[in-house]
Amino acid sequence: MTKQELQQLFKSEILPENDNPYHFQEPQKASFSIEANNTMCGDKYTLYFDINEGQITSVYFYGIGCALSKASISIMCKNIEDLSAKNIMALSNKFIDGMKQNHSIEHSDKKIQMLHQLKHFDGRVDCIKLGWEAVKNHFENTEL
Amino acid sequence: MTKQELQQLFKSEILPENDNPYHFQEPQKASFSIEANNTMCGDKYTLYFDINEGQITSVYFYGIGCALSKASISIMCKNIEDLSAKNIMALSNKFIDGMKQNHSIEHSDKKIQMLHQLKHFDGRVDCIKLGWEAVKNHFENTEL
Amino acid sequence: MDNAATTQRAKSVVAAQSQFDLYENANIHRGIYDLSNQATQKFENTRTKIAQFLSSNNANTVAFTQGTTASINIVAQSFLAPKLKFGDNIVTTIMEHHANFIPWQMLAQKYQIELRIVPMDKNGDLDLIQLKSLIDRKTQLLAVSHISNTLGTIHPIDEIIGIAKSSEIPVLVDAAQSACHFEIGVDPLNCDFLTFSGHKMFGPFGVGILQVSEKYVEDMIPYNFGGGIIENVQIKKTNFRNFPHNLDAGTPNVSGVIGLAAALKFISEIGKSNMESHINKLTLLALDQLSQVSGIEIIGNPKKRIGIISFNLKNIHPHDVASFLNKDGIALRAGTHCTQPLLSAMGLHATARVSFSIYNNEEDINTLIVSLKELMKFWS
Amino acid sequence: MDNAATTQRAKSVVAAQSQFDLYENANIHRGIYDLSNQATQKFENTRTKIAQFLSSNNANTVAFTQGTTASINIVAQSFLAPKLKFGDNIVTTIMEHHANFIPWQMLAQKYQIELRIVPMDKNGDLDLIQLKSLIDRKTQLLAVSHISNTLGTIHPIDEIIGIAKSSEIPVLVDAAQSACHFEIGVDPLNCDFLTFSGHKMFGPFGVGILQVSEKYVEDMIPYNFGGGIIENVQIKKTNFRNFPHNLDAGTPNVSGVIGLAAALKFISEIGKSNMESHINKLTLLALDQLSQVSGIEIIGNPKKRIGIISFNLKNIHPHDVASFLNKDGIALRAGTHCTQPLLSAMGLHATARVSFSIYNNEEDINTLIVSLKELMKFWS
Ligand SMILES: Cc1ncc(COP(=O)(O)O)c(C=O)c1O
Ligand SMILES: Cc1ncc(COP(=O)(O)O)c(C=O)c1O
Repeated sequence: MTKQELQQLFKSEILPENDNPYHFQEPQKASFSIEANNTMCGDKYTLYFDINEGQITSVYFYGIGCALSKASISIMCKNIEDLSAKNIMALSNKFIDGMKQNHSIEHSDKKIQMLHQLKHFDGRVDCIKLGWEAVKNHFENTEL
Repeated sequence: MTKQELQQLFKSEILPENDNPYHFQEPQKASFSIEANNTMCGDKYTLYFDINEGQITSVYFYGIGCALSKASISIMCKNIEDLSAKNIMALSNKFIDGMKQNHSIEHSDKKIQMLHQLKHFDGRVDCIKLGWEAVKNHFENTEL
Repeated sequence: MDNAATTQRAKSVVAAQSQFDLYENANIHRGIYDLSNQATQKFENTRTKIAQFLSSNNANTVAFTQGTTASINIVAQSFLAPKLKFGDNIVTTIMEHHANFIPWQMLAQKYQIELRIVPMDKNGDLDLIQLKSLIDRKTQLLAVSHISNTLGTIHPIDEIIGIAKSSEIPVLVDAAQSACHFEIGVDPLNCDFLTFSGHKMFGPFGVGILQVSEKYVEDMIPYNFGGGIIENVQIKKTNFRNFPHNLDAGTPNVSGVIGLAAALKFISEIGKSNMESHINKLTLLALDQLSQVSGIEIIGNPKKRIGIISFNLKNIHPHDVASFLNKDGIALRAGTHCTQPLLSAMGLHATARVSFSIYNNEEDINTLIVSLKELMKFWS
Repeated sequence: MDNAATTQRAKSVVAAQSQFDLYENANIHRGIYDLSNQATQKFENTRTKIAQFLSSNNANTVAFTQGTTASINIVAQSFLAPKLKFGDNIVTTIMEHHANFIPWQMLAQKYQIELRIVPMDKNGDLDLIQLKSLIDRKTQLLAVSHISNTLGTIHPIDEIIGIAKSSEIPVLVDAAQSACHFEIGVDPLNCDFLTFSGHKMFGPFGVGILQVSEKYVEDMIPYNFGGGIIENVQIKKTNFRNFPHNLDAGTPNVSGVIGLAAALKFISEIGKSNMESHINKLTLLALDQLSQVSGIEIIGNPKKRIGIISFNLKNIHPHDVASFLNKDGIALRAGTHCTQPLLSAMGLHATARVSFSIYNNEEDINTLIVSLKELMKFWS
């Protein structure tokens, strides 16, 4: 990925998402929360899930981290808000698989697709996967 | 040291000493004994000192080891038998110094002088010094 | 002919390390820039390659250490020590290298538990009947080598592991002498801990492997504390990463690990079974020829052996044997071979030992025999 | 510009190692043949050279380890742990690398003793008044670094050691960041334990030093158990060699040690003070230039500093800074630098860090500044 391509992607996609993240606040109430931390670089987020009658009703997040992890979690929150636990796991698995170097996976969501392009941005795959890994680990081990 | 020189020295000096070591037996009585072990190669000797009115009266040794350590201890026993503790320490210090690669030290005793030649016999300096080091360490720390 | 101690580095190993050191050198795990990232990838790829070498597809069973000795000490401290209770016992054998003996002896002393030692017969074979009777439900570990570094005995490792496994005892296999020419790994052997050293398989000094079975990976606690193993540090409390990363405290020997990968490649290219049969051939020849030297005693006569032969010459101390053979350009080892318990059990103080690797040939054995015969003549 | 993490290997170091690996390779300490004997001599000569580098003529104060982290863990386990009693305390500082923090934290937890932490002021200088008041006669060790790997602070090490020594407290100095350009050693510094890593001074990975003052060498017990540290093994009991040989369990990283010797030679040839003044010049220039970048915050302003500068750019996470600068060919480090306690104390989560070595020049700094300015413009 050249510097120009990178700048282009940041300008048009990452920085806007980073500046106006989706549901970026600590909500007044939440049914449960998940930590997403990468202590190698100091990133620290909390994801807040609210549920009602076994259905997720909202996903918020708050914390500190780089533009990539923040943008990626923002996009994730938007995408999982209406899903069942099972589908969240399926989506996050698919997303994480898609971040492997030689995999190419199609997503209907354009923004998710955009994140995959950034896997060629060396050393940043962990930033992009941070929130997704946390969600995947959580739902693998817990029911809603 | 060439193989021929080495064979020569062994044939004329080391092997005879090794085959007929001086005072090589466990004496019936001894005032004290000193261990001389090199566990890297399995050498194990005990040196037996008898004293009378503050004078060393005899030195015996017994144990297992290579031809070099045995010959060297045999030569040592012969040389220290009439010495005071102080002179034993002086002699062993001088001997050990003489085994350093760039030192050249004169001994009146021909056999001791011969041992020094063998310091160029790679990797065997420890065998030659074994008994001397043990004696030196002992007399450095204990009075007669 | 001292390959049981350390093999020669393969040229490709040295080349891979120099290449890395000069052109790709960077610290791993903590950088974002390209060099660091490439180093991290190379490092983690090696983990995968080692796992494959051990017939496993789980790279997270593989930890990098400084060598066999370090690996075994880590098992002693990070796995076994926290489990030990009064009345427990550890089973090992009389034939072990000090590296697979003293750590257990020290644990036994410290925690006041029993160290049980499987004896051997006069041929140099382990007594499996005794082994069976020494293991009970208070046994916390069986630690055994695959091949004896002094006698060359190939232990019937499957049978041994089977005995322990039938009582669900965790088993550590010291594969320092077998990693080159046998199929090893916690999966193929069905053991729980497997250890070996790079420098005995054409790889670098200062790097070795500890593989842990999936069953016990979660029991492994950190050994050294420092950077690289941390989830989170607070003044009061630190959270650690999981095995194998919790053993990576401090800057790892990245270049050593890369050299190890090159060594594995070197071995695969030649083929383990090719190595084994070459060495087998030399071993048979050497046994035959050595037995014709007058005054020689070959130590042990195990049922199965490979590549390592200990012997003594009548009236000549092994140290002197080694020195004189050195003058003929032959490198063999004399001494206790870090197996004092074994030698004591055989009533010996030291032996001379030859050990073969792929670059030895029949010519070497002929030279050895000629030298030994000459020495016997000279000495008598 | 990430030299605080690891320096580039000197060519002469790689050459010395390759030479040894290809032509002189042999295991040490246990062989009589020429190659082994030469390897042993080289190994022990290096000990003497390291001692000289540390202004000591006692090679027996110098132990080889795998690096700073290993050295510090060894002090924790082989020196300190056996001495600790209820009510004791260990003093360290908030500015330490995890390697010089977590081992003490873990000891404190295990032995239920107190870990006392010297705070710093907002400039990044240690609070010596607090240091004085934290040390008492129950203090078993003061562990402190010479130079902070995050802020570049050069601690007033003489004064700090003086405070501890006036109460006869043993002092450990983590010299990982100062071994290149300062006179160090337990004698010149008057401390008791000194640690550093080869890879931060142009030497190899996987090798480091622990120097112990003569006063405490006899207190050092073995860390790993295995071959090479043995006087005598019996079934019931083992006798060990003395320090430093009692730390040499297993086959040491001979080639790494030889590489380290070459690195010391490389440093002496350039001269420590030449290195220091070169890096000083770059540091002053960099501080001046960096302060002119809009939106930059330089972290800390210690009284004396060298070669390491942490900073943050407004609204840009250090990780992103490092990534974008990488695209301009600049290697800098972003993250917590294994100093989470320090960052927490400053209310930070991460920083970007540049660190200089002798092969950096003014041109590098200019490039850095241009890139940072461009990045600030792009991001806003
Ligand atoms: C001050 C300081 N101490 C300790 C260490 C740890 O050194 P190593 O990773 O070589 O063990 C480092 C390097 O990261 C350091 O900068
Ligand atoms: C069977 C066996 N175990 C353990 C070791 C120790 O290996 P290292 O010195 O590489 O730690 C050796 C080598 O000397 C060995 O032959």
